[in-house]
Amino acid sequence: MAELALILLGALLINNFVLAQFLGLCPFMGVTKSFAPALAMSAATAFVLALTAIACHLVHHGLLVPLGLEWLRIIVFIVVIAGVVQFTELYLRAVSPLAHQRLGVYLPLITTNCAVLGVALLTVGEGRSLPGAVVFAVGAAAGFGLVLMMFSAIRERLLGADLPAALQGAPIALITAGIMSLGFLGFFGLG
Amino acid sequence: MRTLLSLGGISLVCALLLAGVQALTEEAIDRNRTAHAWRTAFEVTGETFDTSNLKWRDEQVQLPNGTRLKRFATPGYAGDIHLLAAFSQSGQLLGVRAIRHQETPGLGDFIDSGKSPWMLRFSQSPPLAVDAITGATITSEAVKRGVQRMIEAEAE
Amino acid sequence: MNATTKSTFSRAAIERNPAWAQLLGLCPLLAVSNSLVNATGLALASGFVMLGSALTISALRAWIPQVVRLPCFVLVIATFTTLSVMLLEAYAFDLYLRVALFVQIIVSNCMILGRVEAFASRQPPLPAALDALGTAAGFALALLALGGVREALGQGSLFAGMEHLFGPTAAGWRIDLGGGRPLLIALLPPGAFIIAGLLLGLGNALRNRWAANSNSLKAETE
Amino acid sequence: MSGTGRIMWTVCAALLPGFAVLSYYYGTGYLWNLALTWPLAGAFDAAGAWARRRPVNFQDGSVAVTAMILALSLPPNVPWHVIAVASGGAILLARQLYGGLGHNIFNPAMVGYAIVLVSYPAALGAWPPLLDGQTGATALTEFRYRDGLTAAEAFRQNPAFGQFGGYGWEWANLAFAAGGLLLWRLRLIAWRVVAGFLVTLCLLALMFNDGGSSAGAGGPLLHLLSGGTLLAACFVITDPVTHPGARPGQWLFGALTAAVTFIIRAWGGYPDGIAFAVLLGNAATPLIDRIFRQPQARARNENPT
Repeated sequence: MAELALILLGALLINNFVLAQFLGLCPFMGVTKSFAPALAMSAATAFVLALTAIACHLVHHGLLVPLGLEWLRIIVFIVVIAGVVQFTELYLRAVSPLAHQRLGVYLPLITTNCAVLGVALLTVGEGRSLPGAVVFAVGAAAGFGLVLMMFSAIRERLLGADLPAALQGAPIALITAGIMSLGFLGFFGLG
Repeated sequence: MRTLLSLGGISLVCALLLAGVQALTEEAIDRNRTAHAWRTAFEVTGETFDTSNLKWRDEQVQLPNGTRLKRFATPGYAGDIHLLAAFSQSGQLLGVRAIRHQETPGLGDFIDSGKSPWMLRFSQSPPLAVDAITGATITSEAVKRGVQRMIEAEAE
Repeated sequence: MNATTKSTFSRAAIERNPAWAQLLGLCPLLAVSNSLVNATGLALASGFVMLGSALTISALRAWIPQVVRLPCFVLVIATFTTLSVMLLEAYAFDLYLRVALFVQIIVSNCMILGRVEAFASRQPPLPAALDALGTAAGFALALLALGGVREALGQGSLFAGMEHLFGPTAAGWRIDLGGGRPLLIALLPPGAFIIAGLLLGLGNALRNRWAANSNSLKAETE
Repeated sequence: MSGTGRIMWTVCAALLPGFAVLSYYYGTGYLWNLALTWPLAGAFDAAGAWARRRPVNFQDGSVAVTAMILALSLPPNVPWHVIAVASGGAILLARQLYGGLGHNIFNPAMVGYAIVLVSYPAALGAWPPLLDGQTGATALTEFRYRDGLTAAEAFRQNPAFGQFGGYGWEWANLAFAAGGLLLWRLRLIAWRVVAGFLVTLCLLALMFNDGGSSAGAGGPLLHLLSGGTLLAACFVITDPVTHPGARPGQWLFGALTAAVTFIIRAWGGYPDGIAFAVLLGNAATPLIDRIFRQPQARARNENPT
């Protein structure tokens, strides 16, 4: 139990996916100009992340390892991710058209979100158990969502600031992300 | 039908390419991975040796030439510092290296033998006589105490 | 080199620079730019994947059906990514250990998928290769700029550890800048974000000034 | 003098008791820090304002507050290049790049301090010994690594701990608290932020206090009276631009900052986590404001209370 808690905290805070591991930066920079899309993206990514972590774990230990085909993992995982995204889209459309309308645009983007592939590769690389993999994915998703929402709220506030012209947009966003990342550095060595 | 055929064809091209390179590089990759897993051990004993029949038991392993490797964890400033030590057949300490640790970045770097010669001093003088690093007393003391405990355990 | 090939290359490398102008491939850019050797390694691996995928897809473009084109592209990119992982692990293992995760995620670098979809799948192999090389060069330029600044600030050196990539002769390439008070933060994640933001801002400022100058020049001549 | 100016110079005055106590124990070390941070911060601010083509404004006193907090956070007699980097990070990066006073997202002094804390860990850990025969480390560091002693044994054996939170530091923290009380009486700081911070820190220390065993994280008094606790509580997290405006948001902000501080102190790799905790609290502030429906206009308010 304590081990699982540590995995969760590790993925959420210490090795935060966006700010310490540099994964998922495209959506982090791309959809955080205002709050609503950031929230939608967080929700969609969290859902897909958890599903792909389980699916990739099962495929890797059930199929690739017995066949001695670990070197094919990149191709297989990217196919699994594309499949999960497709499945999520169909499922959402059938169950909740409203949610599909809100999240629909963001779903295809998740296929090229390296955080999703990163979680799958890291889970397998560190040889986690299935519960460990699930907890790790949940922590990563929560950390991703938390940071995305904090960041989009900051960017909304920055709109009113008297910024130097050359820094508007992406440059000040990157600098802000850097100072947030400096705060997360305080968790270094925890555990 | 045509869609399926071309998709199959492209998959086949990719699979052939991959299988070919995989066959070419497999041996080199295997060699690199083994060498990496034993890198610290090779470094601390100063020689490379055949690792295929070696098994760790109770955090110890005996090499063919009689040298014994020991792993030991000592509480540092932030979490455990994992050490690897080599003892000669007569129980003499040959050397110590840090395998992994989470000490403060910048401050705890000196226990990586690649970044500082500090760890090399343990093969020359008794551990408690090694000077602590200014500003990182805690980490240095932790390593010194860890090495001392390993030597004491070895003497018993 | 005639004018069109030159402009295909330079447009891909500079005007549409994937990292600076379009903010694509930021994850590997920030993660692997803490030293010039890591930056070079990733630039070469990305270039290999970019060029290989563009050539393959351009050569096969007549046989790739429109409906399944994206899965086909991803399949080809993933193949070349796996190839680069294998080659690095076999022949540059030290470097592989440091950049492993980010070589593997080249596959989800939207820069490559984007160029392949927009250019290589519609053009014959030669222009496709030029465009791929230009994109890769632009990405490499960004990686090396960031890698150079971070290594100089954080380590006080340039080209340190090149022997992990180019063999023992490269050990002598290291340049020591002296100073003796390296700013460790430049090597850590916050430094990557902050320095990238400052460089991007600097680029914007220079471009703004240049645009203003050429405008006033135009106004004067008119 | 403008409203902001009066407030900021009052804050500077309220910092003086703490400054005096620390100087009593450490000699001129803090004076040296201040003699460098103040002109450097002023010069950086003027340079930044000039580059942005905005008026240079020294009377508003906000640069002075940042310089004083920075001087008091750094160890006494710290090398000049550390001070230069810290002042540059604080004023140029956290203040001028964001558009100057009132627009900063993060507390400038803490940005500068955190940058040098991760960049020069050795210089930032080098505190001059307060008593003969003691090593130069703060009470929090000593306590964190007391090598198997229970809390009571550690306090008995090592006079550097003083009575509760570190010889000398107890009085310095109380002096900062006195300054904070003054600011509260003058209604210059949001007391809910301070209360949320201190109450949460105490509660966490109580919850995880295992009666002072050799592995415990230390009791409430140690956490309140050592390190930068009260300096941060009364003068840093109360920076009105970087904490939430609504009342429940202020409690939440204080509690969040205290929780991160305690986590880093008890289990982390840095002796005192306050600077990192403040940055994370600042980063969460716009989100907290959003949740509690605080109007966006607050950041542009001339009067920061």
